[in-house]
Formats: sequence, C-alpha cells, structure tokens
Amino acid sequence: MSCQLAADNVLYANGLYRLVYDLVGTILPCWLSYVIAGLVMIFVLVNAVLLGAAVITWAERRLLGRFQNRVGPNRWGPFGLFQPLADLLKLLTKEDLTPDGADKPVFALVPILMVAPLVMMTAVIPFAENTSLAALNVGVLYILAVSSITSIAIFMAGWSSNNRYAMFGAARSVAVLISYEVPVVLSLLGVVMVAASMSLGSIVEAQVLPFFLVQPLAFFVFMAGMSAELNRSPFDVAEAESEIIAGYHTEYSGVKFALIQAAEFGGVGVVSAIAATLFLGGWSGPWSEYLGWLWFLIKTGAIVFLFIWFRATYPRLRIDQIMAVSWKFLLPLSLVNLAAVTLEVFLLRGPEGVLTTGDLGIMAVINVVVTVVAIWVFGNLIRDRVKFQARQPSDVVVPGVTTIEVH
Amino acid sequence: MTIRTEPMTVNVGPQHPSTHGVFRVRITFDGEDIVEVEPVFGYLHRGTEKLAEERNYVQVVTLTDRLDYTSSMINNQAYCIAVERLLGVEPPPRAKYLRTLTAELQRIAAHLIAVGFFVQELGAFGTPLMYAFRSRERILELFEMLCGARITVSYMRPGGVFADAPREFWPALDRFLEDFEVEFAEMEQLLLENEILMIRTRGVSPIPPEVAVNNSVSGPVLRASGVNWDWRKQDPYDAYDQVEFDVPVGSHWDNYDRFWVRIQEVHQSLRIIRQCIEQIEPGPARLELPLVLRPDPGREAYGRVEASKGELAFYLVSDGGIAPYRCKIRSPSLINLTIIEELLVGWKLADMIVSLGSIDINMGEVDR
Amino acid sequence: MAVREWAGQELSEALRRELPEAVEGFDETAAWVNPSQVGAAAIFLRDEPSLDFRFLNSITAIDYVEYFDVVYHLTSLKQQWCAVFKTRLYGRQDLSLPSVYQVWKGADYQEREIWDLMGVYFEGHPNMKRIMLWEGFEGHPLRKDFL
Amino acid sequence: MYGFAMVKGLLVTLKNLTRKPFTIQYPEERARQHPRFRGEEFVWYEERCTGCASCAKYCPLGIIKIVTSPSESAIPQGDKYRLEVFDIELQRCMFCGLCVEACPYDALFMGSGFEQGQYSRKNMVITIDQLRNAEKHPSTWFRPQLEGYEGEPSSGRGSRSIAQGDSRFTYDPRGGPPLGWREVGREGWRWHQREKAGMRLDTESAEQAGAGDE
Repeated sequence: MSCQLAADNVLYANGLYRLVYDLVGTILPCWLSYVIAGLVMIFVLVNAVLLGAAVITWAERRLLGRFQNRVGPNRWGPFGLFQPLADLLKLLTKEDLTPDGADKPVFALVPILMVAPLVMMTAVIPFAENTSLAALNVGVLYILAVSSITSIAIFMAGWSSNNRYAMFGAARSVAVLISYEVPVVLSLLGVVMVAASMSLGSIVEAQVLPFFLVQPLAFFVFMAGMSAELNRSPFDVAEAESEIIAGYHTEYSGVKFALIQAAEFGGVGVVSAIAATLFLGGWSGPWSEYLGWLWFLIKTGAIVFLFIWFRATYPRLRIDQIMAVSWKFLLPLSLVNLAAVTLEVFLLRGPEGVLTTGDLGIMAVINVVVTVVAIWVFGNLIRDRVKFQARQPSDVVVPGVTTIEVH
Repeated sequence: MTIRTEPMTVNVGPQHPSTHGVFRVRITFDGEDIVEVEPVFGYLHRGTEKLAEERNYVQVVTLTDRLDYTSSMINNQAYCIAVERLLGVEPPPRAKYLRTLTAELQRIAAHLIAVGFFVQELGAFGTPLMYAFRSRERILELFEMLCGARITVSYMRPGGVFADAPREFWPALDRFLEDFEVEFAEMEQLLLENEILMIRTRGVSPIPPEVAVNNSVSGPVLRASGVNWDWRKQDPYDAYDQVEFDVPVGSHWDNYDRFWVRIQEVHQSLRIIRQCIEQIEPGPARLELPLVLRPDPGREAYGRVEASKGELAFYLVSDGGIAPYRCKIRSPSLINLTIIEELLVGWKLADMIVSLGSIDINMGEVDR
Repeated sequence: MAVREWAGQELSEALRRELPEAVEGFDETAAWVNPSQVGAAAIFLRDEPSLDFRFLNSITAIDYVEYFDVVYHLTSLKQQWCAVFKTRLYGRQDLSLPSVYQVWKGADYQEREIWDLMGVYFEGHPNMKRIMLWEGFEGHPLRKDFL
Repeated sequence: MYGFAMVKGLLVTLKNLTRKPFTIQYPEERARQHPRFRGEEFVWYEERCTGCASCAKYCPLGIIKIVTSPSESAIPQGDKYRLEVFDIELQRCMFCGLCVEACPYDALFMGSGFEQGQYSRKNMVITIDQLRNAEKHPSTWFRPQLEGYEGEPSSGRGSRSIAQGDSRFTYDPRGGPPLGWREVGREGWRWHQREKAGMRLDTESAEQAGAGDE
C-alpha cells in the first residue's frame, strides 16, 4: 500500500519526513507510518539538540580557556573533543541524590521539562531549505510560547529542592524571564512586520538583506533578552555561582544535573539557531540549495561565539539592575525599533505591499542611525541614574601625605 | 492588600563558592535584602599563637607564612621586625631593601588576588581572575628563585633575609616589571571603567571614615574610606623611609573605591620596587645572629607593618627563653571584619558577596 | 614623619589629671590602669582632644600564671601618636574587665577572642561568647596551664 | 558614549583569545625549576653527617628522628656516631628548610623533586636506606656553594651585570648529574685531610681525592 501525505500538512515541506513516510508507508498502514516517521524525526532532533549541547559545552570551555589565556580541556580526544562525553560518563555514574524534604515528583520532572521545550523549538527551525520538521505558519509565535515553559520548570526546580539558594535562583529567574519576554516579543514584532510572515521559512526567504542590518536595534534587544532568558552573562543571576552557588539546580546531581546542563547549553544552541534564522538569514547564502546547512551552522556558531564572548568579558548585573535594564532600557529601545520599522514599512512598501531590496537598504541605513541615537539617548538616561556625588572629606585625614584621589 | 512576608535565615558558608575560605555568615534575609548578619569564625583555627609559644624565634617564621597565605612575605616581615625590636638589632641595609622589595612584590600578588576575586564575585566568569593569576604566577616564580618556595616562602629571618638574591633574580625582575606593565594595563582596560562593574559597586556599602576608625579598620579599606593612613608612611620600617610613593584615598567610601585603591596601590608598589632596584647597594643580607635567639627577659615588642590587608602586627613578649612567651598576632582580616554589619545590613544578597570581597579577608589570618 | 610613641610616664600623667584613681603606675612604654577603671579611662582617652586616641590597634592578654596582663595599643590618626596602657588582673578564676566595645567597636572580636582563648571575661560586651572555638569547649587554650 | 568601556573590555578579551596560553601542560612540559627550589626528597650525605641531630632539634615540627650509637672506629677520632635511624616524616614536612639551615656540616640538603606522591601515609616516611640510596640532586637552598658564584660580590643593581635574556642557571639540580659528597662541600681539601667525618667510611678514595687536590 502506498501513502500520500497531504500537501497542506505542516510536515509536508520536510523532505526527510516525506522520504521516511513513503518508505515506511510501503509496508505499514498510513497512520503507523505517520507515527514512525514522526518518531524518527524526533529521534534526530533530540540527538541534534543534545549533541549540539555537548559541542557547545566543549566550545564554551575551550573558548573561555583561550579568552582567559589558558588552554581549556584538552586531554580527551583531539582538542579535548571527547570531554563532554567524559563529563557525561562521570555524571551518569554519580549518585542521583534527592534532598530530604524535596517534593520528589516535581523534583524529578524538572530536567525533562527543561529539555522538552528546546527540542520542541527545534521543530520549526529550518536547518536548510525545506528541512524544518514542521513548516508552521506561526513559527515565531510557537517559539515564544514554547520557550516560556522553561520558566515554569525553573521555578519548579527551585520550589521542589527544599533549598534556600535554589529558591533565590528560582525567584530571580522567574522575575527575569517574565520581564524579558516583553522586549523580546516587541523586537520580534519588527522582524515579523518586515517579513510579513510568522513562518521561519518565509522570514529567511525575506532576508535578502539580513535583518541584523535592517533592524540592528531589534537584534540588540533580542540578543540581550535572550541572554537573560538563557541565564547567560551578564544577566546570569539565576545561577550566579558566586552568590547563590548554582541557583535553582543547586540540589541536582547525576543524570538530572546532566540533563539540566544539556538543557542550558542546548538552549544556547537553539536560541543561537533561532537568532541566526531571524536575523542573520538562516540557511541563505551562496549555493544555499546545497550548502544551506553549512551557512546555517556557521551563522549559529557565530551567535554562540558572541554568547561565549560576553560571558568571558562581563561581570554580572544585580537583580534590580537587570529589571531596570529590561524595563527602562530594552523596552524603550524595542518600542523605538517598532515605531521606526512601522513607519518605514508603511512609507516604503509598494502598492502590492512588498518591500524590495532597495527598500530594505534604505531601512538599514535609517535604522543604524536610529540604533546609535537610541542607545546613546537611553544609555545616558541610565547613566544619570547611577552617578554619585563624592562624599565630604573626613576630619581624620593625615596632613602631609601625598595622596591620589579617585574621580 | 499587604503581602505577608517572613524573614529567611541562610547560612552562607562555610562551604560557599565565594566566602574566601571557610568563613560562615548567618544572614537573615527579607526577600533579597539583608536584615541581620552574624559571622561565625573558627573553621581554620590552628592555634598559631599557642604554637608560636612552643617554637624558637626562627621557627615561628614558618608559622607566619601560613597566616595570610596570599601575602606570606609581608607576614615574615612583620614578625622579623617584631623580633628585631625585641632583640634591639637592626638588619643591614641590603636586607632592608630586599625585604621592602619582596614585600611590595607580595603586595602586588595579594592585591591581584583581591582584585581578581572581587571581580569574580561580581560574576565575571574567571577572566579577570585568570589575568590576575597570570601576573601573580610571575611573582611567585620570582619568589621561587629567591627562596625556593612560592607561597610558604620563609624568606626573611630575624636580622635580615635568609640569603641574598641569586644573580638571575635581577634580570628576571626587570623582565617581570616590563611585562607586568602591559598585563596590568590590559586588566585596567578591562575593569576600571567597565559600566557594569561601576553600577554594581558605586555607592554600594559605603563606610564613613568615623565608622571605619572606630571599628579599627585598617589597610586599603580604611584608605578607601577617605583616611590616608598608611603605616609605611606614618611609621616607616625597613627601607620605606628611603622611597617615595603616594597613598591612594577613596572619596566615595564604597566598594568601587576599595577596588580602585587596590589597583592604585599596585602602581605605587611598582614605583617602590623600581626605587629599590635603583637604590640597593651590595653588602651583607643578614646579621650574624646565633641560630637560637634569646632576647632579654621581660622585654616586649610591637612590630607592625602595612600588610596587603591592613595593619599586621606581632606583639612579642620574652621571658628570656628561646621561644616567645606570648606571640599575639594582630590580624587585619579579623579586625576589618568588625564592620561587617555596617557593610552588609540593608544591601542585597548580590552586594553582600561583593562587599565581603571588597574588604578582602583571608581565613588563614582571620582564624589563625 | 614617624608616629610619636608616648612614654608610659607621659600617658599616666595625662590620665592622672582627669582620672586620678584610675592610674596605678607606669613603666617605660605603658601606663598601668586599674582594672575597674578601664572603661572610664578608655572613654577619656578617646574623647579628650589632647589625647584623641580614636583608633584601637589591638588588645592582648598575657598569662603570667599568677596574674594576667591585658594590653591596649592605641593610636591617634589625627595627631599621629601611639600609646599603650595595661591593666593587671590577679587570680585565675572568674576574671573580668569592663568592655571597651562601646568606646571602640574594633574591640569586638578581640575581646571575644581573649575570652575564648585566655578566659578573661569582658563585662558589658553585647555578644560575649566564644569566637574561634565552639560553644562548650572546656578551658581556655592560650593559658599556660592548658595542654 | 555610555557603554564604550564595555566594548573596550570585549576587545581586551578578544586580544587574549589570539594570544598563546600562559599555562604549562604539566606532564609533557615542565615549568622552569629554580635551583633554590625546596623539593621533596631530602639529599643526605652520610659521609658528611656526624649524627649531631641539629636538624632534628631545629625542625619546627619535630619530624626528623635520629638514633645514633657510638661507633667503635670513630670514638678515638672523637666526632663520628653510627647512624641507625634517620627518618623524615615527609607527610608532615612543610619544606621550610630550617633543618638544612641548621646543619653545621652541610650534610643535609633540600631535594629538588616534587613527584613523590604516595597512596599510603606509611610510605611517606623517608628512611635512612632511602636517603642513602637516593640519586642525589641537591637544591641550592641555603647552600651558596652550589650556586656557583660564591665569593663574587653580590651586585646590587645586578640586572646590569648580566645581559638581558641570559638566565641560564649555573647549576641545574634536575638536569645535571647527581652530585657526590665531595662536590657539594663548602670546605677545601685540607678539611678532609684532617680525618673529619666520612674519612673512615671511604678512606681509599678520600686519600686519592686528597692527593688529587694536591
């Protein structure tokens, strides 16, 4: 028997899925081959995320090492490439501890809830032309919706651990996640508006000029917001190791810890992939029908590098300052971006409602200026808040000693 | 509607990533704000003062290495000055210069640690710390050249230093000074004006000078509070009366000033080292003293230096025996901790770690 | 500009002018103060502008078996001078001294340490308990009879 | 512009990314070890030792155990005891070097190794046989005669007297050959002629050496 996938199915666009579906469909009933083909794709995606997480842990440790003028892990395999494997083996052999007084089912559920949204997010990412598992026409919305599941998982971890540091981490994390959703969503609105679609595939195709040039402000806000949502430096308060030990996952050990780590670094990978898709043009590039995956990987890698670079450079902000950055800096910036893009789209688009490459170029020029001005204005507004007056000199100053004073 | 909250007591330490050793503070939080602080000490108490009463005057030098293990040269110096005052002897000038030089090298190393960990506690993931350790490594290598050990140096002896510097020390020192300029400038570029560091530390936990003085705070913390008190200036020991340097003083009394004062003191230490290299003359590096010292009974001496953490003093009392009858260690780290309440109460959890880092305690010295 | 160190006689005379009953005598470097008068002497030493000892360097106790000496090292940052005063406690049991915590808060941990290791109790200290050793530790290890 | 210093910071870390790491990959590479390095295994020259136990007395931790008995041959010569036990409890040693400083005959030296890790504390005691049989790579700690420029005036601004970059050590404890007891002595051949410590143990070669010196 032969099965035919309906052309309006969200999975239709994925060539690999159709291949598996057709292959299995020759011997099994259609509904079963639908499920089996789905399971095969899920297997591929889960492994892609976990393998990506492993590679990113390795890259992060190596790169942090080099940023810090040392070598990083280099003992296992060539360039230490097997280091994540060794770490995994170590974590698997460790005792899986559940603290006394913990809410056990919730505690055990957390690692799964951390990884699941990541894998779900990868379903709509186009790795190359026509390779997203589901070519959802509301892909951006789907990603935003699924990514906020993580905050629940983090709060569950903090709550169920019966540990005060974990509680601190969870409370901080939820506060951060909720406030950073707003600027991130607003920054993505601009992208959606220019691309005139919520489907990631169409957004990639709309990027004849990559959107990080067309909307640098949106890219900036998105990266900052995503750093916060991923608990990456300089917004890594939720697991600020110098303050609250490991934050929400203080009590996790063994396999659960491995999964949480995987979710964390996998998150970096997935978010970088999304950023690459939305702002760097995803798989588009020369010979994109053959090398699309390569462009995609290179662009994703570039974003991952940015994340690691920031982590290597910046100290952490305090929780109230992070809130201030979100509401007083990133939110106005995203609104400025939205207003600018709305006006430009309204004025520039042609009679049939399409933006040409020339229009995008004009937008890029205007928006670069807007970005510089907006960051300068709002940066100075923030700076005025953190200026401090020098205090009165004390009366116990010893005369006759040459001193130098801070200004 | 009012939300009912209840305070939460957390034991920060003795096992916590950033308490500088086995220090424990019992903190009561209201949300993230600190309401009550109670430090708990003693996890590293080794009874150094009692041990010193059972060892002869030279053997105690090895104990002083282990007080503040990030600045053992300065500990040696303080102890040797106390013993010299007890004996009423004066080391030869070359020994004085060698002591000054090594103490300043050690001060750079200790301040590098202080600054590195301060920024680490702000959340910079190891990068400034690694840069600090990169330079500190060179200093430790110089110490290894001088005396065969890197941390527990035991370099100084009552009456001088154990031996003159080897010949290869001087070119190595020159090379270090050359490279360190570049490396330290890099670190300053990374940190000194960083906006995140500024907003995290400016205005946080200011200590007014009156409070600092009343709490017997000394060292960079006192100077950051606007008091230009430096024992190297006020009571010059060794060769400090021969060299010129400035005393950096804070004007905001906050965490940033404490950080900034340390950075500036590194520059001043470099100045002192350069002058020492210029001024040092050939000569003996150690007084001919007997192996076992016996000061006159009934004598007492208070030998103090400006250590990297503050005023480090040894109060020695002799009963005429070969061991000190009483060896009191005035440890700056412990006494600087007196301001912990003024420093922490009312600030947030994140600031607490940074403020603790800014007074730069060392548990080896706090608990002794 | 070295810091001037007060001779014992000088300090004892300065103290005697205001607190004649507090001074017991002097030696080369230090003035001897009556144990019961340490609190009053401390307030005077800190607040009298011609003395201005606002900085307490250290407090030390020394066990001489028959008696304990407690030594206070003081500095005036403004006037740049240092002084030492001592007090002597006879006996080995139930020793106590008035605390100078309210005068110099820097005495906080040092007094606790002396209580912990030497067994000299400081009356009026708000938190007089062991600092280095745990509560319930028997004896005071820095005493000469502690093995 | 506010935020400019943050960009500067990014450039600093980027510059360091391209720089050669300053760390040393230990088993393959080794850090330069300085001749004064106070290393683990002690170097002991029985020929020089009189069994006076100065080292044991001067050790701050009291970890050196020496048992001697009068030796028949040496009693008339006045100064030599037979050593029966010479134990150094390495696990408590803090390598302060005071024993070396106390030794009046230059019989005890700090070693120059640092790879004596053991799995059992029992193995951390250096016995007299181990001391006798060990390869002798003494450190120059408190032994200026090994540094090879004894007698030269120590120059203050010594940096001028040596060309930049020329930091070759005059004596390399690890790389060089093991040193015998005659090579590490502070004193001239006449000292040995006077039948001091060690002559009795190794009379023939000592005489030859003495003759060679003449």
